[in-house]
Amino acid sequence: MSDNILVTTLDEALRWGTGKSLWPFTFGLACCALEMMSAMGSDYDWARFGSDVFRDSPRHSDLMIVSGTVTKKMAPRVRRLYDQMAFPKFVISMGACASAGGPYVRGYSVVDGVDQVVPVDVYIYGCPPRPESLIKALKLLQDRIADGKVKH
Amino acid sequence: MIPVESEASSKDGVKIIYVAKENILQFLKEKKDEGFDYLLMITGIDYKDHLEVVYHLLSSKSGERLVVKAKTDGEIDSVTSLWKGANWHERETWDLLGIKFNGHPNLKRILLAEGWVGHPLRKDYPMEKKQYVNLKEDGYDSVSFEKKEGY
Amino acid sequence: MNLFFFLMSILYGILKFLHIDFVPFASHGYPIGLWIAYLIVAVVEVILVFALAMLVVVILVYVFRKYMADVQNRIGPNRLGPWGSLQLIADVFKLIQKQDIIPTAADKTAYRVAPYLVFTPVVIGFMIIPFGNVSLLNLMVINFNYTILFLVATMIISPIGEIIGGLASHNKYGMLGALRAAAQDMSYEVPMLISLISVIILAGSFNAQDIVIAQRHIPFVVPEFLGFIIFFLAVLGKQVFPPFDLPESASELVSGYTTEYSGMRYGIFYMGGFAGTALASLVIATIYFGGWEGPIFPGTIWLIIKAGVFMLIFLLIQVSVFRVRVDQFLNMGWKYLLPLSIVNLFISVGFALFAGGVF
Amino acid sequence: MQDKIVEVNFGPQHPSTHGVLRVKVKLDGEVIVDAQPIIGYLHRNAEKLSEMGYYPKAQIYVDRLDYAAALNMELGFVLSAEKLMDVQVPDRALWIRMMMVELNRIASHFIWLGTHGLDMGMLSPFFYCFREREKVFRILDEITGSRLLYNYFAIGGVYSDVTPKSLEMIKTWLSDFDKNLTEIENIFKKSYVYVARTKGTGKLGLDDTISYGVTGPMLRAAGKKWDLRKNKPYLHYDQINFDVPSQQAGDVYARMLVRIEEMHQSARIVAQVLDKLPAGDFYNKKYSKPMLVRIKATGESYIPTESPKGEFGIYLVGDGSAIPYRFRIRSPSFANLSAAPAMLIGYKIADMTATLSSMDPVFGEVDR
Repeated sequence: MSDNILVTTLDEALRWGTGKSLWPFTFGLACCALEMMSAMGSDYDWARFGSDVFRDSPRHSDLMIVSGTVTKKMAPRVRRLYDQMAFPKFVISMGACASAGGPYVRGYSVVDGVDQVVPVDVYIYGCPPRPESLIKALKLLQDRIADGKVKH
Repeated sequence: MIPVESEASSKDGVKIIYVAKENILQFLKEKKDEGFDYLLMITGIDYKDHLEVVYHLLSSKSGERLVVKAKTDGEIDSVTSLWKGANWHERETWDLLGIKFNGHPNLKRILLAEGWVGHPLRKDYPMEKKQYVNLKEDGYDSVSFEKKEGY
Repeated sequence: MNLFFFLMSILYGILKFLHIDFVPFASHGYPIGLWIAYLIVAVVEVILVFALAMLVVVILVYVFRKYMADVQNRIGPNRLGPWGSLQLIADVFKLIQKQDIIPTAADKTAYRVAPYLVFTPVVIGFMIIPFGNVSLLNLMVINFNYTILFLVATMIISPIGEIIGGLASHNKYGMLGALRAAAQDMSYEVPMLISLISVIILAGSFNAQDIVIAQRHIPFVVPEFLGFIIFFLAVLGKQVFPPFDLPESASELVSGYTTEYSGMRYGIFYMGGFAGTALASLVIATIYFGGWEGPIFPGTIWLIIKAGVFMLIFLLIQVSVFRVRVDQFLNMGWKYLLPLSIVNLFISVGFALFAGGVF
Repeated sequence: MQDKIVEVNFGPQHPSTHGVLRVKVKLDGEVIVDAQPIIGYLHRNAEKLSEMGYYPKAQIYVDRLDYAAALNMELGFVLSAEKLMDVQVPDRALWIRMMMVELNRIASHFIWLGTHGLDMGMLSPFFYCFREREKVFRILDEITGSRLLYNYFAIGGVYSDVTPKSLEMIKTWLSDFDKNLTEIENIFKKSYVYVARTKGTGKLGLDDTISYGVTGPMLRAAGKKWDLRKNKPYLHYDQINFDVPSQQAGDVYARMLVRIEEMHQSARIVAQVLDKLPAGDFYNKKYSKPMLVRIKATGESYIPTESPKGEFGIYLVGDGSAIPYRFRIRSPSFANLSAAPAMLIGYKIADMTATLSSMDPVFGEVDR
């Protein structure tokens, strides 16, 4: 995309900007949060894709990575944090727990899938997913935004 | 001396002492004075016809361990006056097993949301009945049995 | 952005009206046509300075990201453009289309104005820096006898923007951040001003250009080393820069006064921070390291080199220090920096009295 | 006067609460006058689910308790279950377990050190720690096939043997581990700001420590030389030389020193295990997985182990069936965190982040 930025329309340029600069929200829930931090770390370094600015306030961030189990008690808070983010905003559901409840799905206090609470753009499988998977998901999301397939 | 109802031994060789539930506070106080200064955990077991409260003690001088058990039908004296750490353990036991600790300063749910129905570690807790937590306007939780706004 | 240009033009008009002279064409009693010409030139100059400030910010953000990544054994942004240099463009493209959330509980006007209050003074500050001296033309937008005072006045405004932003957003973290900003501002402004006064005494002028010219033999950092240290620390504190980034400390107060800001308003805060760093480096280079004075190369290059070194030092500090606690920070300001700055003032007076001819 | 007190909620999402802790703080200016931790945002019903399946099945939930040190959690479970089910373990498996547990302890402490630096306002140590942690993870990945949650210890041994390649990896890693760690710890120890901020912060006296049931590095930092690996050796810790670090002050700085020294000692243990690793089976052939789910157990057992956060053990009660009747997790972070108000009240907000991170709570374990 970066080669023909000057000749594309404004709309595409804006989409390009949105996609290539996804500032993630520092939002760790459970085990997957550690793998999310590993993806930040020196070895995986997803700052390469423009996501190096981890923001602490939901208002500043574009990308919420639901990293871990969403419990019944936490679910309304996740929703509230999602509501606090400014459009355009995207959600990656990281790992089995966030996507479908994972090993805890039979329990009494776990939401079986964060998509009941917030709209999800990309799901990642794995328990926990390796950092490579998270980077793959980020790339996938970037490409989809650039193609205009994600509307928020 | 507080009478001991019966004694047993666990698989790892720790003595288990059964005490009547009325005497539990006195008995633990005695044991604390004897050197069992650590309260590692308080937990409960649901034996369907009765509940049991289990106290794990540790003496940090000798490294000796002791398990104290008391049979109860849902109520027992709180030991928060002996150990500050008992506070959360008792709250958790109340939360998950529904054992009421008399004299506890703040016996509220700790792990589950306020207003949750039932005590999930009881053997007769209905697992198929799903409960949902919602956030009220003032920031507190409310629990309902059907999905509401936000889900 | 329109509001910004509008404010700048008005400000410039006021300056003109008060007969604060405009350098290349200083004269009195000019006709109305010339006045309009001045205004046009002024607007062009403002735009140029604004572009310069933005350019510096862009470069600084890029260097900062890459430098930080390098220190942390990472690569840093490298996908967009050569070596990731287009990353900030993408960020800006994203920020301008982000939803601009204004909390219902916020004080709306103050909330809207606060980011500009942080960013505008920094750009105005850029106008006071003498960027060089090419034959007859001074590369300096505003030049009158009291430019240093004017600079100080502008530097005082940006913390006020932070305070207003924090309080107006009606958020507890924002409020705490604003309170911290206020305390920090008060306790570090005084030592900064006093060490600045020492420089003024040595140079014998309130004019930035005169101060630079006064350093043609020896830069002021030599006689004023203590003052330089104090000024450096105070600027660090005033620009909310690590280790003194208490008002927006991430691990304590989420984001402090910027917590509720989203989109470009937050972006302005973000860039204002970097522009402030650039301005601080330029000011330090100007008043302590001889500004554009230097052999062989043109003056502008010397200034860029000197300021660049300080920008790198600021970045180095950012990646290699722990954050100071509030009470320690204020203690340092009141118990050490303030007395030391007064001592430094006496030293400077001594220099000025007994060795005034040297400078 | 009432107006001066502001109530602030830190969390459940806050950059420095290490997960989903929520601390309800009452502030008088910058000073904390009341702090109540509120937990339960990651309550994943591990105990209930473990009581619903066979004994080996519970291991996936145990794994996810302290996800920063999953092998330590597994160790507590398999030891307790083996005692309850009378399962013998071959010698080699015990030594392998010991090595793996210490490796994982180092990884866990690296996470703590990195995030601690982050909470103190410096970004770089986080990256250095994660770089070093990745080196440990590559070894664990080679042996267990997984990065974070391993499911590696089995009742009756371990699931796979250590390969010669992995032993080589450990040796090369050990050769410069101490040097790398010293580099990182000097960032902390030699920083004037860090020392000034942490000395005397978040103090918890020995009496309070014991009364709250606090264990692990926090107890050792408060002046008691208490380590279950020494005081009540399990596995083969009695055949190995290592020191138990302890400090007197009981503040954040002391905890930092204790944890860092523990990492050095863990590396020492790993080096000794490499020398002493005996040949033989790594798994008790009598107990394959289909066998294990048939074992019926009675009685109760609780084997305490020294996890990176403190005393960890699982209290198992069997009722004569193949399913645990009561499965109670003694989690150190839960007890440690209950002491938080005593460490927070009277200090400043900035101290709160330092203190909370020095407790090293992991919420999978606190909320279970």
